[in-house]
Amino acid sequence: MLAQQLANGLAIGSVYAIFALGYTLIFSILGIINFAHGAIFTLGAYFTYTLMGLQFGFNGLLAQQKLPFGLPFWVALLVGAVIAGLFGVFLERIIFRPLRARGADPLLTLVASLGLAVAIVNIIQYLVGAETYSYPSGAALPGAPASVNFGTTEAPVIIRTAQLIIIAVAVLILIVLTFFINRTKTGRALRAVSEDATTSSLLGINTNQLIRLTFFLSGFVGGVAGTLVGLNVGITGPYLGISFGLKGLAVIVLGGLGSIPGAVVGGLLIGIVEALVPASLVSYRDALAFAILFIVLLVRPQGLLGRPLIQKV
Amino acid sequence: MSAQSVLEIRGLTVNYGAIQALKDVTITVHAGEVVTLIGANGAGKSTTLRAVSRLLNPRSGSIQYQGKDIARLRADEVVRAGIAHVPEGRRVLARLTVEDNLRLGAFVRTDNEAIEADLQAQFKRFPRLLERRKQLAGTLSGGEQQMLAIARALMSRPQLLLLDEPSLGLAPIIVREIFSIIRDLNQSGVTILLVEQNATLALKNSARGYVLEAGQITLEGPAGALIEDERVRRAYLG
Amino acid sequence: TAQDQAPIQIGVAVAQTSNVALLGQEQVIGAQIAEAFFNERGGVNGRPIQLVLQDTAGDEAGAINAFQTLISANVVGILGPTLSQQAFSADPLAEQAGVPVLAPSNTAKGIPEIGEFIARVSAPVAVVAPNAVAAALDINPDIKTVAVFYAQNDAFATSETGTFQETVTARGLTLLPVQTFQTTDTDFSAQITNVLPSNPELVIISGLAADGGNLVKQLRELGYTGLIIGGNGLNTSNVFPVCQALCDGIIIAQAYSYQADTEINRAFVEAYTAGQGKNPPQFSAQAFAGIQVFVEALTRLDNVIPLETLDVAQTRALLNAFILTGRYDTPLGTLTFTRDGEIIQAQFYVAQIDMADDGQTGQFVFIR
Amino acid sequence: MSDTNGLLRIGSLTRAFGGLVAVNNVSFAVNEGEIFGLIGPNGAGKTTLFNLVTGLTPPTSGELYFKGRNITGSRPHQIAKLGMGRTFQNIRLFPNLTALENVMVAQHIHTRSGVLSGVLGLPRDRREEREAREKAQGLLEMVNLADRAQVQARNFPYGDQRRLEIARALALQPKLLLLDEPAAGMNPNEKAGLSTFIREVKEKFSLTVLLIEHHVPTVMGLCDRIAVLNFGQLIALGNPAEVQSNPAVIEAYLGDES
Amino acid sequence: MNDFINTYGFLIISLVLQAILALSMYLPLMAGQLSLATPGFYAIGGYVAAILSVRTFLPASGTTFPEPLQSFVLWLGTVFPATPQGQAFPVSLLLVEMLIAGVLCGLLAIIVGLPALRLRGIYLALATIAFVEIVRVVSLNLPITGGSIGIFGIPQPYPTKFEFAWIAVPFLVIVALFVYRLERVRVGRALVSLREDELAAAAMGINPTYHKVLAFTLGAVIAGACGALSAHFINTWNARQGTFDASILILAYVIIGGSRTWLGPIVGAFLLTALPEVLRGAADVQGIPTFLAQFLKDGRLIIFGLLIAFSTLFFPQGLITPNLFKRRGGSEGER
Ligand SMILES: Nc1ncnc2c1ncn2[C@@H]1O[C@H](COP(=O)(O)OP(=O)(O)OP(=O)(O)O)[C@@H](O)[C@H]1O
Ligand SMILES: Nc1ncnc2c1ncn2[C@@H]1O[C@H](COP(=O)(O)OP(=O)(O)OP(=O)(O)O)[C@@H](O)[C@H]1O
Ligand SMILES: [Mg+2]
Ligand SMILES: [Mg+2]
Repeated sequence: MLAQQLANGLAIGSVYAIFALGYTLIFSILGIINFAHGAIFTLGAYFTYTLMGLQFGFNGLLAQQKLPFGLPFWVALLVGAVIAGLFGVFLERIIFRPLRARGADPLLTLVASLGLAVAIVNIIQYLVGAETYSYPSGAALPGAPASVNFGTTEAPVIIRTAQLIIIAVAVLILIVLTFFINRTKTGRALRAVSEDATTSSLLGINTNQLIRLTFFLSGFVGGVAGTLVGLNVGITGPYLGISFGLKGLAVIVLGGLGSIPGAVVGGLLIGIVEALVPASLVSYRDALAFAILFIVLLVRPQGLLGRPLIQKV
Repeated sequence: MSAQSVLEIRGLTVNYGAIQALKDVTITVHAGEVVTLIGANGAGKSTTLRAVSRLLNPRSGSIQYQGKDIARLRADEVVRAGIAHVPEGRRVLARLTVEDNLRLGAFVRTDNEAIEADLQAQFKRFPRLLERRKQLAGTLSGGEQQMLAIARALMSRPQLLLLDEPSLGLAPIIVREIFSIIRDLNQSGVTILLVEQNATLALKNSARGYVLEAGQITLEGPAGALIEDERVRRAYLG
Repeated sequence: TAQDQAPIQIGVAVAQTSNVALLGQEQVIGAQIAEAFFNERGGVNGRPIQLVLQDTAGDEAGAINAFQTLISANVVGILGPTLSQQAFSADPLAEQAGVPVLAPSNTAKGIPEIGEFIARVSAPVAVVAPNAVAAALDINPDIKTVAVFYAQNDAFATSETGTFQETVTARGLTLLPVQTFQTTDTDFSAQITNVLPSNPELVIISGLAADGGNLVKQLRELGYTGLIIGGNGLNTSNVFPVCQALCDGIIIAQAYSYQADTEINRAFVEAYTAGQGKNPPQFSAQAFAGIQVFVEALTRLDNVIPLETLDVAQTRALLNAFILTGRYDTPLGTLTFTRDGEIIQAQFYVAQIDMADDGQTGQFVFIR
Repeated sequence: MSDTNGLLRIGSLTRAFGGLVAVNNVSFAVNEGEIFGLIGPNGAGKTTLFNLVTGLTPPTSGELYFKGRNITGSRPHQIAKLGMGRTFQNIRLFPNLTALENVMVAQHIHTRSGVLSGVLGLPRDRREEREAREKAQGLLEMVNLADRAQVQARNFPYGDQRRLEIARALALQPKLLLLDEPAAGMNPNEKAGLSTFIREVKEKFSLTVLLIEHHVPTVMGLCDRIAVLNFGQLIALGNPAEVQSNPAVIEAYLGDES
Repeated sequence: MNDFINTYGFLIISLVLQAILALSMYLPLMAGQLSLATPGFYAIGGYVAAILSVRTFLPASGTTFPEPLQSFVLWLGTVFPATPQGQAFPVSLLLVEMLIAGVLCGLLAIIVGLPALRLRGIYLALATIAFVEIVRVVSLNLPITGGSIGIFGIPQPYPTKFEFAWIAVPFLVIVALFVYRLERVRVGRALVSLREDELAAAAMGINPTYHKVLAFTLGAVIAGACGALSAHFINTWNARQGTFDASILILAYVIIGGSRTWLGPIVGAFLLTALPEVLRGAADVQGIPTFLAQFLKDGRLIIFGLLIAFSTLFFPQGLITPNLFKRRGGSEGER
């Protein structure tokens, strides 16, 4: 039972983690909370759906429309994620860059991203309605069982296949991103930009280009995540990603702002805490998760893996 | 003196909102020279350097570097063209290590082996930085940060170095070290535009100098002559 | 003909945006089919009706704003809002202004009691839900233990689960510890693990389409094989894409059956299927029924006192009286109202979901 | 520690950052009315010592006495309230406030007006507000910034920001004024002016001054006594002449040619 | 005119109430504290009023509390008598509810604020959101708050919504005046100095903890009282009144309006609350092409979102900046 609950926690947490990865990327470079990330995440799921040549429902402008061709799931996922990444770049170009150029308060940027999120969600609804969609069952791994039992038949520890995929992809993204940011020259430049864009430009770093890259990566990761979560729980409507906004924020703050492993650790931890809430308290689950977050922050104000807030006077 | 000019600032005017910080400033720096810019607080020295490295947009005037107009380039393109700027207030990247800061100084270069060699050279120059190699730059003492800022600029192997008060906050021993570095660099062919409060020391180490007052150039000439100039003595040499 | 005169305006205030829009969109479709259908048949004694749509979004303020706008626009009555919680805040305004309101989907306790002008065409859960339990026991008389899940942050699911729990206890079945979730949740493995080891033979879910569908899917994937009853929130084809082939067999009590063999229902189903390519859901049927009640009550009123002779306030007041005293043959079956405005519906149904082999499309098969 | 009865007494103060001991077992006392210099190579621990004294950094071990009271572990605002004002090496003005507001903020502890009475603008509060404003204006005049009282602090050039910081510290009406490299960024002429200024305010407000400065002539000309730190340790303490001729100080700090 | 008030009366009072909430969030922000707790206190305030006026606290037939709680409950029942059918709820009692809600929220704010305000920036924001979430989940679970259905049938002090102006407008005026004055006096300056540089402020003798908790508490009192008023205003109260979404929306009021002066939050709240309704109204304007009218209706939140996003470009410091009032040096030359 405990093993199963831990496995559940891992499964829930991996969804939080994969959502948070792209979220935290932008925060760590630009110091802004990008609420539009949830919307891009949603878009990723819809892009993949569209690219697979599947048909839309009865509401919205695109009712009953579909592409004349259909890509296999994994190809559609990659192409969809690239489009999501480009969409991120587009948002950067029209909103975030001008805001940076005007020296806007980070909170204002946050609010702008909120506006974008509202607009995107409602554009999705305008185009394809609020209906639920899903990828054909078995799209990802044809023939694979719906779940895998890691325990015995008497003491089962079951994880659903869709969630195993999410865990695997989350870990893969984590490894690639960590390597990229910590070990490559571009990664070092990214960290420099996140510290101080003006000074970075004095070192010959084209800050705009790097920020564009960040938005692309974040959008790409978000698009992958959206599709995989869509695979797991269906595309439950235009609010698919937005509904992760609060948990996602909790995850990146708990893990430590700007820390990429922190997003994964934070996600898994919140997932496990939620899973371990005793049955009798299940109706207080969200409150407990946030209470724990509150307490962790009081003990470790910078989050679990966050760098301490140094202040040299 | 007939050497070709590396930097030609002509008629530079800069405004901060309603405040005019520079008015019609014209400065020439020839290849291989050290040129010093002196002036009181708020005279516009830092503003001049910031305009050259394109941290701000001048209202009017031209800035030519090696014969090419750089007034439309981005800041990072200016660095690629061979200009390094040690800004006022150090501006080290606080949450990166000392080593990362230095490596980023060489961001525009691709000759990896030479970069390693230069890194070692900086550590040799500033042993304190070697000791602090893995420390986050933001926790360095003020003077240590200043050393880092200078070393970082050198990592790009600039042809023109803009130094904004490099001796600020440094112990006397290190100040002397900095000026010996300036001489070394200059001998190895780097051109330097220097802003410095320690005017005597700066002028002693330069070929020529400019005096900036309230955003305008009021005096210019060979460094020796400026040191002797009564007005300069009274106003800036104390 | 119907087109010559100024149309009679009926307000429709449902959620066209926000995450309640999924339900609201179905209601709009139902109401619009009714508009076309009755105008085709001559409207109100020759005078056409016209729907005035106002979006309530998902919150109370949105519902109040929509209601205010409609009240000022001089509509004769309002169909709406989508959520019971919105009704509690917006309906009193209509009550005060003397505008008759028909609730198309407010099933919580206490809605008709808000006032004289408030009535509903949506049968309260207490009436509908027990039928599903009875149907499940018909299918499997050996059911002993029952697990109940409900969306705690949804007013509708909360009242529905109460009814389900009472029914289960009343029938002498063992109720496992009740599991709660939020409509925004997507992962239910923790709750499932809490009850699955006790081997329930029946699972009852009160939630909305997306969360409910996911709960069904995850129950099945984690190895549950018994019967599943879905509450009214799952009573929409929108659950099909969520649980796909695993939706198969979900038992859902219905206030409406598209198979009901009445003239009006056949006409409604035909119109709906022509436009939407699928069978109509309950939410659309209820919205249709709401408009139908307005139209027929107006017609009766017009027969007694010609509408041209009445001002808006009089029309509204009289319309309310006529609504409550009428008898309506709607797609939902025959409806009448109590003096409070509570619906008396003659017939209820139970359906089971039958998914096609591709796992993408499905239908509700009526078993009672 | 027992023999001196200084205004500020520092007893075996130590502060470590991880493995690095930035201030190592330092003890000395600053007497009332003196101008006390603190010098040493970059990274010797001078600023850290300031932060320890003003409560911004808690010590690893050791004790602090101010006006005879043990202030070890007191919070910065409590220490400020006891009469200690400071400036910062990396200027820390309130960048979006005007020069005048910057100075007025520092009068907080000398004014009374509470939330309600202040908001209501009772006569007493109005008077207090007016007096605070006048006093702030006076301080700005002293540092020659009165004409730019309404300019936001971030728009001042470096040197002026330093002067504004001093004015702000003076508004606390401190007994002890700590200045961290006040002359940095000034030309020799301005430095000389600053020395004069420090002496004047010291007399005028009967201050004790503790000062970090790298500009040797300024320090030597201004200070009554000087302590020298190197690698966190106190290596010399005495009057300027003594310190200047101390071989250890020459070796570590001054260099041979001075 | 009457028509206008009938249609927009509710909206106008909503603007006023939202502006009050915006100011409640602005207060801690003045001291540099990004607290999003306002909806939590707002929700609590609303429950206080709902519970007292609907008398949900009165034990349902038969249930008794142990003494002395029982006497207290009975006493409370006499203070808040049942409102007879068709009669208005006494305004004096409404004011008492607002007072109780304010005091209660203030006390709670001190308890929550003392530990939470040690956090900074986004970390504090999240801790306060945690508070909002906890309030939400707890109120979903308690019987006295009515679970997810909440409390409905809250008695009305006025026959029409617009008449709530008698309380809401003076309330806003008082709060606005308070904040306006606060910005100009000693305590307000201390708050602002904390926003500018907490360490430097502490070194100038300003007690950071005290002032942060003070600003947070003042905000909570205002939000609580506003909640009490709102509960009557919207007839019903439930757990969806105080949510993360509300936190973000109120933050948007403050930031879009301008977070450096008292007028900004008010203007922001007015604009953002009115905008969706204005768009709703625009769709009904005679003579605009039907496709546009249709889009204004269906796509009004698209327009709303885009307007929020793009307005930030034109007003990077918010709509209202202190510079609108006084002339200060700008920095246009900086890139
Ligand atoms: N960001 C800014 N906004 C407005 N005014 C500014 C800004 N930066 C500088 N100024 C003004 O421009 C003028 C020139 O400033 P600058 O920093 O170039 O002087 P400086 O000669 O470098 O002085 P210092 O020796 O103190 O560094 C000053 O009057 C200053 O007030
Ligand atoms: N927060 C910190 N974390 C780690 N090391 C620190 C921290 N603060 C200071 N140090 C280290 O402590 C030493 C002393 O620093 P401090 O700032 O006190 O030097 P200083 O004497 O003021 O030097 P300068 O004259 O250059 O300002 C330095 O080597 C610095 O790197
Ligand atoms: Mg300068
Ligand atoms: Mg120092």
